[in-house]
Amino acid sequence: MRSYYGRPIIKEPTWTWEIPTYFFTGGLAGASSVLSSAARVTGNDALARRALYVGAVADLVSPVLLISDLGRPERFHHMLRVVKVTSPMNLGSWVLLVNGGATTTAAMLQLLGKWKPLRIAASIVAALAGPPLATYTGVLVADTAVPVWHEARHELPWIFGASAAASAGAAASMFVHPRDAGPARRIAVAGVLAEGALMQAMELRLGTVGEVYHQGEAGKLSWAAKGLSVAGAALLATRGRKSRASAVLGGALVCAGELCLRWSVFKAGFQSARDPKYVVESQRQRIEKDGTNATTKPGENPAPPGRGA
Amino acid sequence: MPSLGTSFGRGGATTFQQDLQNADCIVIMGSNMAENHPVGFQWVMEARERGAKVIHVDPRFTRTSAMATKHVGIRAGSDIAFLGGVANYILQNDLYFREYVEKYTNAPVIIDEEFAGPEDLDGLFSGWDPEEGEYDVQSWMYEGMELHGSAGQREEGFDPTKGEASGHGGHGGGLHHGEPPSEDETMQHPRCVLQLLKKHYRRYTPEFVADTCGCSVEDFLEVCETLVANSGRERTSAFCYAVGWTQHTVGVQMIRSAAVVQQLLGNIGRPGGGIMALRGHASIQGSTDIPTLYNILPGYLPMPHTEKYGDLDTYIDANTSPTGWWGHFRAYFVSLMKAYFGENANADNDFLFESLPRIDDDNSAYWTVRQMLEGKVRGYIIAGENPAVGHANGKAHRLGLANLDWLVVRDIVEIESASFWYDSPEVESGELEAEGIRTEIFFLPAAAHTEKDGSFTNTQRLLQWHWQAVEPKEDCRSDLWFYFHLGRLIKQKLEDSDEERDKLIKALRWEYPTHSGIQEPDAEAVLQEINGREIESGRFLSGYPELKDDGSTLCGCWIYCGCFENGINQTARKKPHWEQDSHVAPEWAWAWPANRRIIYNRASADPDGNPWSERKRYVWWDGDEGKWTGLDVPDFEEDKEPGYVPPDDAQAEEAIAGDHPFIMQADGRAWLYVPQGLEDGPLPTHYEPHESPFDNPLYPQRANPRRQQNEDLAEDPYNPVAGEPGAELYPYVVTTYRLTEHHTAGGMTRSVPFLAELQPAMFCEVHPDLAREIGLEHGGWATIYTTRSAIEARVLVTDRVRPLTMKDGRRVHQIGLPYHWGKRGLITGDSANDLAHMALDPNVHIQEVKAFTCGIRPGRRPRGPELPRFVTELRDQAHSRRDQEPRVEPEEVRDTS
Amino acid sequence: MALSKLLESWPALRQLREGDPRGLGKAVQSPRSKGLVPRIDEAEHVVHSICPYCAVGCGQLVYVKEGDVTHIEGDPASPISRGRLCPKGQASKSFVQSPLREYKVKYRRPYGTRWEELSLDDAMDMIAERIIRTRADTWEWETEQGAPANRTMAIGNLGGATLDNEENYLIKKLMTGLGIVQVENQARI
Amino acid sequence: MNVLASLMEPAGTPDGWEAYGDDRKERVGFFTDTSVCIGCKACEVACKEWNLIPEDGRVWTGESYDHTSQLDANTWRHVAFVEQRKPLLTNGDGAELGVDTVGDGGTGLRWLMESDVCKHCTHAACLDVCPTGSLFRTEFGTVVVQQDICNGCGYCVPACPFGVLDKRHLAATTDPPPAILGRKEDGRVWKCTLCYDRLKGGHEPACAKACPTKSIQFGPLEELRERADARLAKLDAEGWNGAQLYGRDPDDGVGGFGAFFLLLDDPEVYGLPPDPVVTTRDLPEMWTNMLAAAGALLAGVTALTLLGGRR
Repeated sequence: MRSYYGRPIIKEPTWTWEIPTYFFTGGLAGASSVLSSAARVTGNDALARRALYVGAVADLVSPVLLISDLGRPERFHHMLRVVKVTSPMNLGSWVLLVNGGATTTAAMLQLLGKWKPLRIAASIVAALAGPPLATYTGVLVADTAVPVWHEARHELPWIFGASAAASAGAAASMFVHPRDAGPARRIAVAGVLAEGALMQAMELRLGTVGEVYHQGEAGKLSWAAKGLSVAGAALLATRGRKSRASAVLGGALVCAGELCLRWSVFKAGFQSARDPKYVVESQRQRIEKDGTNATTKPGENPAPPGRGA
Repeated sequence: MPSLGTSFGRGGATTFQQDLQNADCIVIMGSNMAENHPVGFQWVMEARERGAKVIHVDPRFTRTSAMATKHVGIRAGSDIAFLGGVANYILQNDLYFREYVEKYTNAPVIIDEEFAGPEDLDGLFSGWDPEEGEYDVQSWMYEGMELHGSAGQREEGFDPTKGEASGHGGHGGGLHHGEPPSEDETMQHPRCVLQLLKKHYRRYTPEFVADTCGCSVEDFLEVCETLVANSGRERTSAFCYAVGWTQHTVGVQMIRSAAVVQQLLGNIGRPGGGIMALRGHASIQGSTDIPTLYNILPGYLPMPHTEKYGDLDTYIDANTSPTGWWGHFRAYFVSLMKAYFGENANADNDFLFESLPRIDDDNSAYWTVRQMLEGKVRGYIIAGENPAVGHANGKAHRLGLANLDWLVVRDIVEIESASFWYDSPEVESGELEAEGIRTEIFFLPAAAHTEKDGSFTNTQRLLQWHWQAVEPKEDCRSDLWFYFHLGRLIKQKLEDSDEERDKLIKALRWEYPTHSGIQEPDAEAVLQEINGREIESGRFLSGYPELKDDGSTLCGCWIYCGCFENGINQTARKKPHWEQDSHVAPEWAWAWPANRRIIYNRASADPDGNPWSERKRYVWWDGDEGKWTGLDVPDFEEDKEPGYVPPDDAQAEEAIAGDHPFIMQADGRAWLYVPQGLEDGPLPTHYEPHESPFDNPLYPQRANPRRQQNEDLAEDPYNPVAGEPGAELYPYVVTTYRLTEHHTAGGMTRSVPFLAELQPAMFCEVHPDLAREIGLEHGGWATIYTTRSAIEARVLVTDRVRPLTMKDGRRVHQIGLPYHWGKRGLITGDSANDLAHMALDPNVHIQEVKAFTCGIRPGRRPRGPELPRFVTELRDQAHSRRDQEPRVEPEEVRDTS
Repeated sequence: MALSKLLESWPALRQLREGDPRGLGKAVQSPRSKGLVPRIDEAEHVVHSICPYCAVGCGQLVYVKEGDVTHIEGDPASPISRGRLCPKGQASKSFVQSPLREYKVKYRRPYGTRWEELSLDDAMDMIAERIIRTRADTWEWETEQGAPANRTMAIGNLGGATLDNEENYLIKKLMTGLGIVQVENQARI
Repeated sequence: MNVLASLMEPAGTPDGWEAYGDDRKERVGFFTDTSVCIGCKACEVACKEWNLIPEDGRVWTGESYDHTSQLDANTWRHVAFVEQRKPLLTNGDGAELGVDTVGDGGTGLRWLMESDVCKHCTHAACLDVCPTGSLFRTEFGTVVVQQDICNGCGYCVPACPFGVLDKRHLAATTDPPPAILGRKEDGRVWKCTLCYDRLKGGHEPACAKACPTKSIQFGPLEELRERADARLAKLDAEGWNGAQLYGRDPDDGVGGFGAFFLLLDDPEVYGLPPDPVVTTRDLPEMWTNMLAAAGALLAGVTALTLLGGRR
């Protein structure tokens, strides 16, 4: 494969540890607010309350992480300068604002035990803003030139959604007594299974581009992700109902697994950007396939100059 | 340059950069124009876009080669063989521009029967004096031509002008008053120049060229055919060269070779033709015109010599050519003395001629270094130059500086020549230590070009004024300020001295108006003095024809006379090119002489004065108006008819016929053959570089017999050469050069962040085969060594420096070394010049850094005391091997005089 | 009132009001970007100069503000360079404002181990004294062979190719007047 | 998401440019013709001098004469150097004429030089994804980072298919961050502005003005495209080896470059992507997909909570 002294063609992201961590907390927050409201409907107040608190905490941590990753933190509010449908990060900020605002309000009122109607309203808003919050980060990374991310645009939101559900369920089953935590455990297990399947589907589609998931840090992390989440899910499924300790341990394992998953996706992007081969090969394949490219050879007639100037 | 001076009459580029766009073929040789003159190179690209052939003949494949339509790689230092081959191709196939050659060159002139060339004398010209190691040029003369001054005077030591003095024509290269040289218009006479050339170059066959230069016969022939196909009435070809030719022990003769080829092809004085000398410094042409050189005074007037020109009249007579513009030598000299000494110089005291200091044969920079090493020099002033890095054999220079009583260094940053006492390779190796160095050093910060008014003379003889933009800060001062106030102080201190030796300095006219808080002298006032005035009226002179020899005019540099015509600073003219009619743009700044942009441009018309062709119209005779006219200022008396035939008693320019365009020459013609003015022969002939792995394929005489060497100087040892045992220790050819991103010794670029980052480290360029042979690793380090020193450099393995295959399939590797680095600056590195020797060209005393030999091995160089030990051990080994069976240099034994 | 101003300036609203719904252009342009003025248009004066590096002789325009060079670029009027410059010429401003540039006289006494400070006036006076003394001590009326010499061979001057013609003229004139013949420059090198 | 689709402008028209209405200026750009590039790097220096960009490290790479290596926050023009054992010219019937035939038989040798720069895409990913509106489309149709707005989120960095943008990790030269946060580095993203300030003053960009051989040509994009087509035809007729235009066609993945090139080999040889695509081209699809996933999450979690017991 030809390249310029093997130098990368695209830049690696400048994002640091806060971002993958936020992918986790954001997902946790989003899914938790759904879980909380759903539990409320079934009258499982213990689960609802704890899920609400988990979501609130995650919602409070998230912006802190995001802001500390900025090159110019004092300008975080510039995120709300505009509303850009073309910018997942911009819309994400708005969603985080809504969900975070709603969840924390609800949690506050829950603690104080005041203004029930308002609390309910807030919870509903949170429940509706939750799923987008949990899944938009998939679009955020897919909407880049990084081959392993962009080519996975179909699966990533689903994977992140499933992962979010799993982590929300797992977190809840850690803090809720097993007798009230049935839904949480089911969600955790289902989430882990779904995400496993989706990951396979993604790698299948990615082909060579996806090989970074088996190399370097991304490789290690994705193995850790699988190992931890499956082990945790298994533990929750088998002993989570009886033993509180197993529930806590299982939940912790799943959460750790989900965190690793976000990290492996994150790292995979860096490795994919670093090696020009992924950019060139994926594009050369596309050129083979649909004949489009950016060059005009002698004899070819490009569109007349009139256009686009 | 004497080469251009003796060939055509003036020591400057014959054309101007913008005119290159009109060339049909451009040969770039001894120059890496795209890298070292990128903005001038735009005109070569213009030509290429118009379909011109661009040929680059160079040892390396450079950014110039990358733009050329043809690159031919030759062995460094073999240029005369290549161009001799071209001349031979033209002559053998009768492809020269007959009409031009016959009328405008000295091809028909018959040469003294005493003359014999290298073909007859095993590589020497007639007149060789083995004791003196120089030539008696009598036998080189035109038949019937006599050197100026009587034989008697010659016994007193009179010699024809040489070196820089002839940089501006042969001066005394004169004829009997009015008498034409004996000629054979048919150019058949066996002793006429054309036939001598034929004979001289007979053996320079395509095969010889291929064997000697390492190129292929096909490539060589392609160059010949392209050149010939693009010369003649309808088409013209140009040559561009730079120090890739100058910096050899045969540098002047390399340039001469191009002069020969261009004359044969009829390309001088015509649009799209000429020889473009590409100078490397903002005012390097200016510093030769208004010299800071030991052997000439402004306008190429020779400095008085200890052994020659006893009194004023002898001096004037020796330098006055009865014919041509050198006929007015007295006027030029007297006007200079009036500019220097005002009323103190007058006819009664011979204009103080006898009080002027006098020079020896060689008082050049390298000679001075020897004097320093011998402790004969006490004080040295350096202004805007960095010998510790920029001169060949840097170590010798640094040791020399360390042996002075006092040293003044003026520069923008603290350069190596100021810091050598605590920060030099010798300090690192322990050969020098501050406590032991006597030299008292004054470092004076200089002002930059934006902080002073003044004029630069660029590579095309163009004087361009730059205005001051801001005041220099703190102690920064212009050199104008420094030398003016230094002179003022000294004169002040010597005011009351009645010492005989102080008479001249007291007589010096030294009043210039000053301005601003720092008392900056008015640069325009100095330029006015250079331009000259009529003393009586104070009127500014309009040109050198106005100069008088009776002391009634003053002029600081006769060739610059007219640059302040009508009291207007002509050099400061900035009329945009789009407001001017032609690419000549005569109203932008001012070119010497007389604002002519292509000189000898009378040659752009045929003998009858009509353009050679419509396509190559430039200057022509307008019969109705009765004057010369065209795009440029005619380089000819405006009203001298093409048919003008000088009367027998004609003097000076009057003696130049109407169809002889080279008005500075005694015979009005370009010199294919140079009867006088050069130290090492009337014709260029191939010699090997001072240090070369090869014998001379033509004759026993290996290298230039006249080259200057320092055999007796311990600080300047030489590598054994071809045929000598020990040569195998230094088997590679090395050539040094510049990169676009840096300037000369780096003093002006290593201190600039944006340039430092573009080429951040010293490196060497080697071919993959050489790297494989000796285990050099790309990106790793290499140590390059000679008998002088050893340096280290990063290794850049590249196809761009190819090994060449010579005679008998012998392969030679060449190594490329940029020479920008030193101990100071944002980026530092070893200096390539530390490897070079101080053997010089005899005409201009220029060092040979474009071709010498070296050894190379992987890894970094030894550190500390290990470094000199490493170098000496190898050297002693090499020299002891050599001394067992030393090579006998023929020039030492043969006597052909 | 101030609040409504703030709102009006809020790009999110401008997106709708200024027909830039996606907020890609006009709506998000900051006041600073809108009012941008090129540095060269703010210069107090522009000076015609010539590049100090090689001998091509490119024209330069030097832009000055508050006594400092704010920018240097090519002079389009020059028939030689047509406003173009190479990397060196283009870096001229960084050259005249180099971080390594020296602004003070430095003095190193014989056998000294460090630079010392010295006033420019003292330096000039000391140099003049050195020249006068050296000249007196080493003056040659004649060569050993008895030929006229009128000179000192103990002082040399190096440099000129990077200097102005006027400067070279004064150097040669002064040195000749002083009987100093070892005057050389880069033209040889 | 058809809302978004409907907002998409016709191919070839720069996103966000229409809004300027009458304030809109003729779209300008660069045509970089590598067939006349002498690799002098005047463009790199001119750019740094004008835009007051900090020095970018002094690393000797051994990669021919390129020690700048890439475009980044501190290098907005980068000259690539490629040494090839390949002739510069080929004649009609495909036979090769090496410009250089040095030494042994001599395979042709050529030295390609190319001055790279931000492409100022017609559909620019950096512009689309910027969450603050710091990146914006100017009245000249160019894409610029507004330094008073950028908060260094870094989203544009991986979004650019050419790897042009990068965060500056050196100390801030203009409006430095408040001391309280104790940050040393600039932290903002920088790239070529096509000399926005100079354009406003009616001056051509610094690099184009400096270029000794006019390898970098500045002008109205339409005109440049015509010039480029003619140039390509000429080089083809002269038998130049591998001559091709890159980014000239409005129908490519980014709707054509505002700064396009004439190359003498495939893009990847110069470190350029052969088929760059603006990532947001797939955004509508991605949004739809995400909403589906979000819905599934909502449904899934709710279902698993409602169905099945509390234990």
